Amino acid sequence: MIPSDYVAVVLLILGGIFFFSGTVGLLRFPDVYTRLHALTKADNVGLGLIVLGLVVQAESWFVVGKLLLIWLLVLFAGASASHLIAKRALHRGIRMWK
Amino acid sequence: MEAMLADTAWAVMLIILPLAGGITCFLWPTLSKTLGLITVAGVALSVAGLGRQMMENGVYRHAVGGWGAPLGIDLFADGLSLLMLIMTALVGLGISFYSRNYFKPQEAIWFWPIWLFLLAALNALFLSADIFNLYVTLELVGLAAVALTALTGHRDALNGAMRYLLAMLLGSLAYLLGVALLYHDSGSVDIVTLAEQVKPNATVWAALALMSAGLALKTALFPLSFWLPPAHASAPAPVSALLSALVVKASFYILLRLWLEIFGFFAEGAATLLGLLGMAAILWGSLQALCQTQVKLLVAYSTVAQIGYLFLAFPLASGSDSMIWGVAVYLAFSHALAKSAMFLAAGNLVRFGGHDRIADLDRVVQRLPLTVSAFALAGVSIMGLPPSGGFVGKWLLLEAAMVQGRWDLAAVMMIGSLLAAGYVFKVLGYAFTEAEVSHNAKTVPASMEWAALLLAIGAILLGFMAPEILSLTRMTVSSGAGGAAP
Amino acid sequence: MEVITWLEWAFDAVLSVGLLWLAWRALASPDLFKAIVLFVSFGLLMALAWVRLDAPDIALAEAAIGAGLTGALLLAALARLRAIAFKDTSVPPPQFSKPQFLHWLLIFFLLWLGAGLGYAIWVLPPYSTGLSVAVAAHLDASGVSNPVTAVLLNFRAYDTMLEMIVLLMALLGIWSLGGFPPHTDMPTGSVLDTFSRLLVPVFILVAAYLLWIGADAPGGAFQAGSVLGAAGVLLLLSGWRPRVSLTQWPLKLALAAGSSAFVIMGLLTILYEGQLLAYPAAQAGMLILFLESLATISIGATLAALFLGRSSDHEENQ
Amino acid sequence: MSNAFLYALVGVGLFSLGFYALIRHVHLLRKILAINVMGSGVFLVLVALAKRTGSALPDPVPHAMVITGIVVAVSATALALILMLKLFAETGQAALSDRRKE
Amino acid sequence: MNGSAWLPLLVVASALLPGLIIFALAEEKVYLRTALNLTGAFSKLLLTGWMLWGVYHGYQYEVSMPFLPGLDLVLRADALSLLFIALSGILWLLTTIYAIGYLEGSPHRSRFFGFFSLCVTSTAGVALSGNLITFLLFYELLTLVTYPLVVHRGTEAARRAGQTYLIYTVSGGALLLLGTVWLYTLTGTLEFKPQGILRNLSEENHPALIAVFALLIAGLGVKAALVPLHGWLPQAMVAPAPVSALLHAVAVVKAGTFGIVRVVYDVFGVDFAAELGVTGPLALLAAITIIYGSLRALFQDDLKRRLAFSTVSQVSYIILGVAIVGPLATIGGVVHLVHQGLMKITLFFCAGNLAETLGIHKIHEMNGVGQRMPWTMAAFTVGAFGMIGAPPIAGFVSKWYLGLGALEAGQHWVILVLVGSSLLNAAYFLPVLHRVWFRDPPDTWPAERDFGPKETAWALLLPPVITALLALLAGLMAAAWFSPLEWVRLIAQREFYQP
Repeated sequence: MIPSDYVAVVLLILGGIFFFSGTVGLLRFPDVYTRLHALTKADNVGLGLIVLGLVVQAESWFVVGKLLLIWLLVLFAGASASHLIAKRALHRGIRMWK
Repeated sequence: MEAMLADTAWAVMLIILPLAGGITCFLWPTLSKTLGLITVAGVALSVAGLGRQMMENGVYRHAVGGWGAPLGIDLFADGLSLLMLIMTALVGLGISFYSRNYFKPQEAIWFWPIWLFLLAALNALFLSADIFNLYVTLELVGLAAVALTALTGHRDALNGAMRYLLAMLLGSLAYLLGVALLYHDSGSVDIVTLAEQVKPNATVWAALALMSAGLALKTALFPLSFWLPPAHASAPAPVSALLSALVVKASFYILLRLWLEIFGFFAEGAATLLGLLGMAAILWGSLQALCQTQVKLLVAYSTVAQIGYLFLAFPLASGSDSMIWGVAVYLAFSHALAKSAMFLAAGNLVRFGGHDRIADLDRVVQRLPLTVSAFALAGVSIMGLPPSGGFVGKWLLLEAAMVQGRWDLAAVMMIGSLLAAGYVFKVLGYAFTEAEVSHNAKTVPASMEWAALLLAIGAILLGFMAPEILSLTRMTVSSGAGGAAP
Repeated sequence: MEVITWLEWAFDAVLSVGLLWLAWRALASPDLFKAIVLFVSFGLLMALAWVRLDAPDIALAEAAIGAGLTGALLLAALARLRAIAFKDTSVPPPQFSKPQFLHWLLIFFLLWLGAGLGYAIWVLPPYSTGLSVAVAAHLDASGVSNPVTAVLLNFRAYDTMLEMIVLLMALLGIWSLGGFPPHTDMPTGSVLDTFSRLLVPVFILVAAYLLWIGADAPGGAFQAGSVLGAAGVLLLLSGWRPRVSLTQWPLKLALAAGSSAFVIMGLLTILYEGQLLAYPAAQAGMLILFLESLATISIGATLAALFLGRSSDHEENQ
Repeated sequence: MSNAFLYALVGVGLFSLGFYALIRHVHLLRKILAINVMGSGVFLVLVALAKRTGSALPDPVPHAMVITGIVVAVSATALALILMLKLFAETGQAALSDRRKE
Repeated sequence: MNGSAWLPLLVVASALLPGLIIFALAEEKVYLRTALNLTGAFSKLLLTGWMLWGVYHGYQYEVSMPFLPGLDLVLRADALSLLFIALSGILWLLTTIYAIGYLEGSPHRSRFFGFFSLCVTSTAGVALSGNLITFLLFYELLTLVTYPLVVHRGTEAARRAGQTYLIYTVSGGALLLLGTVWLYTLTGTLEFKPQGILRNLSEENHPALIAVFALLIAGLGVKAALVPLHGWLPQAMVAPAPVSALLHAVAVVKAGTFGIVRVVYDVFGVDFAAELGVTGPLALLAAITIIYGSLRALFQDDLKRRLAFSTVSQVSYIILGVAIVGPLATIGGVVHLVHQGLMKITLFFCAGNLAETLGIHKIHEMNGVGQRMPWTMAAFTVGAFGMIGAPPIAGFVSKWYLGLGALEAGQHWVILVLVGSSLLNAAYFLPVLHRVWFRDPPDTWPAERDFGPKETAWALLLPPVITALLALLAGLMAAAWFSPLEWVRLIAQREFYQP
């Protein structure tokens, strides 16, 4: 297990923790807006850490580019999707939690 | 010219031509009517070319993509498939000739491309020797049939089409699972290699059960025939003729091909089950047809009954040599001609009277003599009365049943033909009565009446060509290495 | 035979249970919208399962078509269902049609069926190479190095030709029925516009990349086509409609491009090579790429048109 | 190698589950979902058993079959959806009606 | 094999072609239709005469066409078939003339005459068939073609009568088909040969052969109106008079009996059938039919129904003659085929005349009709006496030979049946004759149509008189060389009892 593997394992575990917290947030939060908040924030960071973990193990720069592109797209998609869902929920008249 | 004619791959033309025709009809809808008929005529010519080619050098085999059997897909045509191709071409010609002025303009632009794709899929199915390729062709045939059934958009048509689609998809998935099991058991999807490698173990039995159930559902064998009457009765006339004559026979042909090559050797038990279901289909279908009040429903239930006859070949084949499959294909051919003539005649009656209630069909025989005689001649073939193809088929089946001492089959066949006489004459009986009130009827174009009559006459003439056709069916792989034509 | 660690076993077990549970919940949930959402997530889990079974091509196709497009179609259909009915269909009509007695008979039959099939699979030999040896032997002659693309586009190209026709047939079926009922176009916010305006070029780029890489690595016509289709769906969702002049002639040509390419290729190969779809060995790779690109355009256009549902010439003779 | 059999059995499970739902449910949309689940089940069986080649590379032919199957499934689903919608527009309920309006 | 082998085909075509052309004819082309009908009838008579002369001198006329693998459609003219063809030829000509007169001005005549000619075609086919499969083909065709004639009137009663007609005849056809296929699987050939084809079959399938015989006789018995299967005949009387005259007195009923004669003589061979012990029950069944038919005829008030039941009983004479193993009984039975045809068609023609000119359908309305229509009633009387078996008329000849045959074969109970049935015939014909000649006519007839000086149209009057004359001649000139009796003697000597 060369040093880069150790770094990768640490990063992946951290990413896993962020994902786990995002899921807990999803289950525990009272209304749709806060759940959206939890999901997008935690999962994006988690994904970032996992992508970094993989980048460390990637063989060629081309693969690194693809991984970063994936992260960028998920970020972009997550943001606009949560915005649309929130707008639609407001439009449907779902009241905020407090 | 002779040499060029001899070696062109007619079989491939049979598939490429309708596909090209369908795509062109899709791209230029305005000329779809004439183009459609020309394409179908072209298909008929290529079937003739293939027939002549096979007469000279026997069984036809073509490795698509040049890769050979286990890896690539093979096109294979022996006597049985040639007969089915001839059937498709003839009935297709009749129906195309009929539907030139049956459909309203906005329906016609969709009818022709879908019909040509269906024709291509049928030809591909009858030529294919690869069970996964059969799945794809079956799916294409099914989707095209559903799209055509729902073409008019009426309530019953949509209902019938939906039920038909779900039944068709269920059948295809069961068939595909069977293909998966067979492939993973013996490592190939080509029928010839399968025939050599398949040994009766648990997986093969499961595959046999699944494929037979799936194909029986698509052929509407008795307990699984719930979807056929509403779909065939509510579809437009040429489409219900297509469905009853050709589409139902496609899945039967696959079951027959599988039984002939792979499963036949060790599946006696399943064969008797299929025979039992066939017998039940004959009785149930005929009885249901007897008590229908609408012509198209009556004819649809008659299809259910006549399919029962085809399945009687399975228990008989396990006993004697493989001549029985030739008889089954011959019966399918004569039923296709007769049933398409009957549905087209029923279509004329519905267009003429505005309704298809049997009780009010009177005075038709004076206004539509050709249509009623078409219905009568087709009825003769369905009943199996002497001069017709139906009679010859039933005679040969009866003979085989008697030789093997299968009295139950003989009895059911007799009862079946009696009930068939019942429901055919139920319709014809009303055609002769005198009605006081005269209907404000729309005239039926002569070409539509002649299409129905020519198909019915074909069904009768088939009776007189039995020896040639049956010698054709004996031209299978087993009949000699190079398949020298007898 | 590498050692299967208990971690992989655990993952497989969780994934299998997850698949079955999700499928059961999707099929049994009273609310249609929830059923569709669960079905989409089931599709994504299926993509994961394909990855576990070393089938990256299928994972791509499943994610794009199986989960993505089918989910979009289902959601659009549900929306249109509710638009027509104006009443909330969440109140389900009688969910189970058959009487109770049949219910248990059905369950018994299904258990018996499942057990029988399970046993049939269980007795299969643990090792059987199937056609993989034959494919590997002829791979270099097929013009591409990705075995799945080789099978799809060369060894069994005839299947793919018929399948292109199936796709076109589905569209014909929909247009012959007069297309989906009109979908009320909600005013789209600026975020969706920017989102789609930014993403569509990326989609097209990814599709081109998938098409190109298909020869050697997982990718190919279907995956690229489905990504193009997804781009089309995204555009349609964000309110963009093709100009009328565009929907007449060019759309039909695009739709029929793939299948007519195969048919013409078939004709040419019959005339020159004597065998249907037998590419000359030297140009096999180039011909396959040509076929794949046309197929991609055709699949993308067809999938988008499936979603749009209205036929162009349907309007003008309405 | 044995996870091939695990996924194959999951495939059979999905097939039976879908079959049950197809027969039991009245609403057409659920029937269409059931058909898709059954399709996924069959594809799972096909691909799972393709992993038994002993080498790292699985057997590519079932993979090609499944890709074709997926595309066929999506076209069948699209056709089923349009039929359901037209039936709903015509009869007011997205279910197969047994009685035939004379 | 000299002589033109195409003659049998020409005979069948001579009836088929006019039929097909008439179908296409418009309704108002009366003269063209009549011309076609008559030329067809005359050409058929000419061809039959030619073949009669040819067969008499030993020529063979046969034409065959492949139909099934191993089975051909064969048309062969032998002595027996020519007898039946001659009978149907003459009577077709007369009935056509009668039908033209009878159907004056009624609708759908093209359709009627088309099916009429097709019916005669199938009768010719039945007569000329050389093996059982060809016989079956034309036998079933006969059912198909006579159905539209039975329902020609178009009324609800006609439709229901047609329905019962179909139920009987189609199920009869099915039984015949079953028997034929079974026979084919047993013997491998269905050819009609003078001494039958079953002689060389081994012992153990004799029970099967008895079952086959039962099936064949049941199938043919429907059209030959044997007792349990005769239900359709009285009901089919609802058809117009020419139909009930030609079809139910000559074509359909005779096809059945002709079939039984073929089966007993040319398939089983009469001695082999006797060995099997099937001729006894057949004779018994025929006897029962004779008695039952006559009894039922007693109580019928409608004239045509009484004649129908009389047909049921008279036709069984032929079967009785066939079933009694012996040359004389055979001659009696087969010659009765011709005699009964002549006499019965006379009676039906007269019944048609009464219905058409005076509107009389019931026997109690026939008081004193002799004065009003003397010629018709004279023909009726000749026919009636012939039926009873009074000496000069043909009926006596066949009963005489039947009696002789019974004595020769030692079946004395048959004499009782013959005497009893003759008495019963007298019982149901004489009161009618008494009412016709010795009662004074009512002042007005139910629906009288006057035809000026003649009692009725000549087209309606001529045929019954001619057939009555023929019946008289057949009886008086029985010994002459050209009489039907001589021809039947030739048949018996050449075909049935090889020396």
